Amino acid sequence: MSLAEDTPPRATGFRFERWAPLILLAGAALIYVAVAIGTGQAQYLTLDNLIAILGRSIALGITAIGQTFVILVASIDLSVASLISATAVLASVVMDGAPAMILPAILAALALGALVGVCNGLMVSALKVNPLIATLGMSLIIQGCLSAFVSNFAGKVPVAFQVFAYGEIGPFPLALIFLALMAALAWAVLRFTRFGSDIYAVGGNEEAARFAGIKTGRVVILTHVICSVCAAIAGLYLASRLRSGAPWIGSDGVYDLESIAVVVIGGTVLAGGRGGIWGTMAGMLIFSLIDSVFNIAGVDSFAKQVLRGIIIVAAVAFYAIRSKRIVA
Amino acid sequence: MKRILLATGALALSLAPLHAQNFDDPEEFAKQKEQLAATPEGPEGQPWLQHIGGEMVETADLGLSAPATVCFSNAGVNNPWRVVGYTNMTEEVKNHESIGNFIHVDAEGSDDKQIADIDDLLAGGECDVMIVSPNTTAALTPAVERACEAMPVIVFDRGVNTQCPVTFIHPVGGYGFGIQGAEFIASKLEQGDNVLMLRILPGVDVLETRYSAGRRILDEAGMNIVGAEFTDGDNAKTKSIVEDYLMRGDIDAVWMDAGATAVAAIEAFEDSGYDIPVFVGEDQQDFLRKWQDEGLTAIAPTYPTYQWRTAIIAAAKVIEGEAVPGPEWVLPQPAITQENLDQYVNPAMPPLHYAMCGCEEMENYPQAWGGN
Amino acid sequence: MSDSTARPRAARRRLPRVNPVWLLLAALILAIVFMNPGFVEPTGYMNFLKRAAPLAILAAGQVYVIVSGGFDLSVGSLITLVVVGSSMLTNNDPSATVWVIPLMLALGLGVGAVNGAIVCFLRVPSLIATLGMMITLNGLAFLWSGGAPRGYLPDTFRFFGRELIKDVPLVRFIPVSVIVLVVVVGLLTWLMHRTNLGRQVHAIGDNPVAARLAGVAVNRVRITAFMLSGLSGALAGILLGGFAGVSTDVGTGYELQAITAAVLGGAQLLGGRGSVPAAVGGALALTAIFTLLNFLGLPQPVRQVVQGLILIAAVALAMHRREETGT
Amino acid sequence: MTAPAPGSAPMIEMKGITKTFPGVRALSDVSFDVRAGEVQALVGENGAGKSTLIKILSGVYRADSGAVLLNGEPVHFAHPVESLRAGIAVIYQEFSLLPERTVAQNLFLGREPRTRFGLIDGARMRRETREVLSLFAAAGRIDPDRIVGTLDVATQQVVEIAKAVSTGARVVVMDEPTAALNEAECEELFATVDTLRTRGVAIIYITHRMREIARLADRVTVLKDGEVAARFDEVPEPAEIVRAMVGRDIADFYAAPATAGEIGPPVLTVRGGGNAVLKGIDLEVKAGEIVGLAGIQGAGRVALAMALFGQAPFERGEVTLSGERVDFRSPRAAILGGVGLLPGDRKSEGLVLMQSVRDNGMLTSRAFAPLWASDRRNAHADTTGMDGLLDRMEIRAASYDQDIRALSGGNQQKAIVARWLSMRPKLLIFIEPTRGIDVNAKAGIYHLMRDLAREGAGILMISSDLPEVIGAADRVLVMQEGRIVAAFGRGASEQEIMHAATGGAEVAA
Repeated sequence: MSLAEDTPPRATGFRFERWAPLILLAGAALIYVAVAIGTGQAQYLTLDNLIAILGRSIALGITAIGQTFVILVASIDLSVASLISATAVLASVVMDGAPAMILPAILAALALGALVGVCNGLMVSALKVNPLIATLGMSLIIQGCLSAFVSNFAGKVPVAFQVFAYGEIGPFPLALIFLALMAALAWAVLRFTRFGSDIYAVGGNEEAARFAGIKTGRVVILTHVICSVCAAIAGLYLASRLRSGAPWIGSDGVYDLESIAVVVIGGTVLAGGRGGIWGTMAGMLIFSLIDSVFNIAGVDSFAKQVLRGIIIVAAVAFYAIRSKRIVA
Repeated sequence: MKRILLATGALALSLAPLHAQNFDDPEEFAKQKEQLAATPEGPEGQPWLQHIGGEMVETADLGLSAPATVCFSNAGVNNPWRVVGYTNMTEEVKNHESIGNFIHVDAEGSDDKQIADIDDLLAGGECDVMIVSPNTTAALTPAVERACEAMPVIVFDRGVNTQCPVTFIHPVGGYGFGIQGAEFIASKLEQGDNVLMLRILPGVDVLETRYSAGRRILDEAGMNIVGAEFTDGDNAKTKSIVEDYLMRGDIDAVWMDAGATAVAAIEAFEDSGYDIPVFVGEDQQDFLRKWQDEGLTAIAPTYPTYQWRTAIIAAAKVIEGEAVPGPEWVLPQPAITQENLDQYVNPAMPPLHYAMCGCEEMENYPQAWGGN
Repeated sequence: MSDSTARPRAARRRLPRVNPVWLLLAALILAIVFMNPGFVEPTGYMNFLKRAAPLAILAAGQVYVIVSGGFDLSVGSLITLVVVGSSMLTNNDPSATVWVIPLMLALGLGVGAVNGAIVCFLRVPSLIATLGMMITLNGLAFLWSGGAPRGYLPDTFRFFGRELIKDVPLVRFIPVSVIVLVVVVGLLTWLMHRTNLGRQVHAIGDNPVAARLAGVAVNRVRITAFMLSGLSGALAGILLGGFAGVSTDVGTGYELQAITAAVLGGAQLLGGRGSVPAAVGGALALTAIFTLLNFLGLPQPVRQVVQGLILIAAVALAMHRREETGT
Repeated sequence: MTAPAPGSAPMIEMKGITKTFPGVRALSDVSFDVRAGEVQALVGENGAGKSTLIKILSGVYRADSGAVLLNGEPVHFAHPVESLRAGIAVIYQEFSLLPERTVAQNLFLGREPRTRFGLIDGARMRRETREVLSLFAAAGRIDPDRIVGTLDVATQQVVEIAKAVSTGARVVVMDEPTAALNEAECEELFATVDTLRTRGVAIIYITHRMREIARLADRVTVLKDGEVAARFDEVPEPAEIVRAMVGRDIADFYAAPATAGEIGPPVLTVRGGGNAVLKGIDLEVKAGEIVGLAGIQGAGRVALAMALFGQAPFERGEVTLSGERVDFRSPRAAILGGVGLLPGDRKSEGLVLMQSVRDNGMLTSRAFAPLWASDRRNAHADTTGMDGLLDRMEIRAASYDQDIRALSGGNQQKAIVARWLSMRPKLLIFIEPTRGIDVNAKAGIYHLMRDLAREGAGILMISSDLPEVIGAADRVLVMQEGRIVAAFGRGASEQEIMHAATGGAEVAA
């Protein structure tokens, strides 16, 4: 009889965890509005500006969608930042200004992402290497290989491909719509497919999943492939946005740690099995809003960092403090 | 699998042109060598107002009226050079009544963020003039082009691949920096002497050109280059590298592409019990002071931080409708030598202060720069 | 399940199994000596030890947190803050060292205590808590100095990281930092492997619920582990600042190197198992790898790749051994 | 599904199974069979080879020699999934449910029905879940969309069984299914087993409890030391089974009760104790007596233990320990005050698995010594040190430096008892002290408890095993819905206690 067993079962009504990301998001939005009005800069409350805010973190959002998948199976991926740089460079080099090479470049970038994902997944599931170490090692390897070949902007993105980052449909940037579609797709996969159900099962209780006949190794590998492919897409987006690939864009954006922070702020637990895409999207919006608040309020960039660290911890504490579990 | 092979193939194929990336442009080398020797136009003793050659650009027709709002998209203030520069800038703003409001946005060293920052500034609709210090040249070009459509833009430090800004302010450049240091070494050493070249990191254009110019001159002078190492700008690493080299043999001179770790490199000689060889540093106070205290044979080429003042001055001129040098405003790039060393050493200033700031006469000097 | 009814008082000692990290270290050092015979001279190996000292101390502290089941990502920024803060506080005054160093050690303990408190009381996983701390401390270091530190570190401060004690028999000279290293590692080893604290750190990393129900002051032990890690960060900062002087990004990347070193030394992530001497061995091995690659003249990118491969291989090997022996 | 008559050909037959692990022969030449519609009980001490046999049946292990026949056809399972697909479902002691997912999602884990677009057919899943659950009286009311983690343990157990049934299993293996259940829930489970039996399912039922064998089994197979020690085609007297299991009679299974002279003044008194779970607790435990605490799951027995131990403190009322008012806000405070607690889940709450036997024993004494004190203190081999206590527990281990994970459950339990003895507690709380340990070790624990009581400790024992409560305790208290509702002296019957525990409702069966 464990400690938990003898206490009455939890109520089924209001599940705090489910709503927490929205509460946080509402809080962030409220602060944004308050700061904009408080500093007398109501022009920041227009639709245009809202879209600009949403557009700030598209690369982060795409990466975080992938990161959500691996964290749901209780893994983690620190190699996304290096991979973003690698795929951005690869795509831009393959295109090298030629519109005809756009498709091969996209395929090459996605293939590289898939390859890295398979390697990560195999290390985690077959070699049983702690995912933190496995993907950290992978990150070093990718970054090393990349900087052995490239040390500056390489290749050139043809104008036709810049549409990805700069195109607009009506008032909405194309990339923003793309992100929304990706999020919807990821949500549908998690919600309606057997694979999605397997992901929650593996993250929730790997043993049980295995005994239920789920090929847990394959699920882990596939989630890593998804994560890496998402990073590859983020790399493509950044190549399109910067018109060229540079070997430092991934690490400059700190996409590895920030994507993890976004996912966790969105209510997905590091231990796996609980959370989802909409939380991650809320987390991304919170990040963007905070960034904009800092810009509007004219917060000094060093103070910004201090606040950012505190906000990450506070947001996670907002969920975690209610749990009775001992964490480490 | 096939795709993966294709991709690797594509990557392998594409490597050849990458290596050919040209940071060793003889024409540009010659041009900068000439500019170093040229006599700049403009007021004597105020190099931030001077310019080398170039035409003037009329700005009266831009239709601005004072006071106007100047927005500044900054790549970052993530190293002491940029900190000193940014202080120059904020102090200079106080000298111009025509600048009513100065908005600063910091991209924290990220291209993506700087693009978003510029878009935000444009969407905010408050700016009349924009100053951009691009994080990288290629990535920021589209954003600057969009800004150009809305208002006059001034770019400094690193450039952009477009002619649309009113002017691009920069000192002579990387080749010039490399030339000054290497020529000094060549003049002090014999043929076949050992030179260690220390570099910060690969890939940054201004640093690559410094290295190529330095290497070209040292090679031509018949120096024996024992190694060219990247230090990541990390003092501890620099010291370790130099110690390792000292275990393998003597070093007669050290050439550096930036001076931030110069003192650490000097200490490696001291701590290992060697005499300090001929040194190329930069205009950071700690190096200058070491130089003066130890009586080194040294030179400090500079990449002057006074260009941050120039950017504000240019913005004020644009608002007031005065002509500015453009489309390129090439500033003089003096080196600190034994002759003028005393003039730049100032014990009141912090160790990481850049002496070539052109800020000594400004109102809040030295407190605003952290001096006392 | 043994049915031996013999009174099991006299412990049947298993043959001590050599931790692979020592073999790795020995192989690396042989390779270095082969590449550069000068390494067997005191200047060679003492310089090596001096260089490795900050990382070794950091790894020894990190092991406490890892064994307790967590991570400490904040030590790198803490190093930066210590170096920058010391230069701000001493403000070129040699006599200030007397109070600045204790203050910095207290700062390290304080940062560790806050990390621990966030994990224990706010129940934020340490990965996130110390990530937040890492960002915050980095910001604080910049905020404090305005981006560029305003003071030199006086020679009195730099004594610990830079000076040598000359005329020592046998080895000619000993860097002060090596003495600091030996003392600190000795203390941390004793604390981890010979005291109640060490056993309890292992226990809370292994099974925190059981530890709590057995009366272990889980929070106090966990916070102590984080404080020791913070203290080691401050010490590493003092040594690094002493070795190389002031700069604004001294600590960057040290947190991952410290974790790498601990893992190379066989520490088990998520807790319960780990050894201070082996982590120090891991730190020395890591430094030896860098030194070797330096001697080989390999470019930076290759070093990264090699580091990544060794890291993965070491953990994969450890997992393989663990599965084979079933422990 | 038509139920074949019992007594027909075996559905599962295991012939001459031999399995060797490095250094250990786990099974030698074991033969075993189950027919459709019968319950075959599989009993034996821990380490007798039951789990190994089941793991071979389900494809976790591979036998060195011997054959497994399903309906007379030889089969080879390389993975548990293959046996599952062949219709063999194993319900392990530790649930394999996902607490964050719904009942329906758990039931169809890994084999979700899909629409023609390949997406999960949620409606069908819910419908079929309802159908399967309706087979079980207790579970018919469970909402398929309920999150499993919000269900109580007994209901989770039913979901677990329903999951096995919903796979269409023809053979169901239950490994000590009642370990976590109380009396009333056991009855529900028995009813479920009966349902399965009438549907023609072959059931292998592993248990340590003789009463369940009498209630459920058609046949009994006893394993000892990896061999079949006895086979009964009719269920024999419990004593006969026990004799086959341990190879001899067990005299004095329970220790003698306390005599009047042994019982001293009250150690613990609670007046009006209450918190979120508990209401109006009045309780007294005297020195030298063992008080049993019975009740159904969720009655608040563990909550009471945790309140006394400071883990989930009382919010109302007063507690006195040896005459002093106390108010423990944490286990540490309670331990300092003289309370010890043997947790109910050894693995997750009791043991530090990566440490040695001695370290596990010393965990508590270390926790109250200065942090920097040497960890060797207390370890030496005199009778007051830890080694002396471990000796006294008669722990069977190659060495006290051995990792505790290698010990049997009973020996692990003794090491935890030793942990408390070093603190000389006034009140010791035992939660399910003999769960999952074999008959021999059980007797050892009962005697140990009695010895401790004789030395002057008050003992509160929480157990879901009614015969144990009746046999080992001097007094029995019964809890229901957070209150103590009845008290019995020695010699109370199971019926009386159940009656009180279920609020007067007549126990089914």
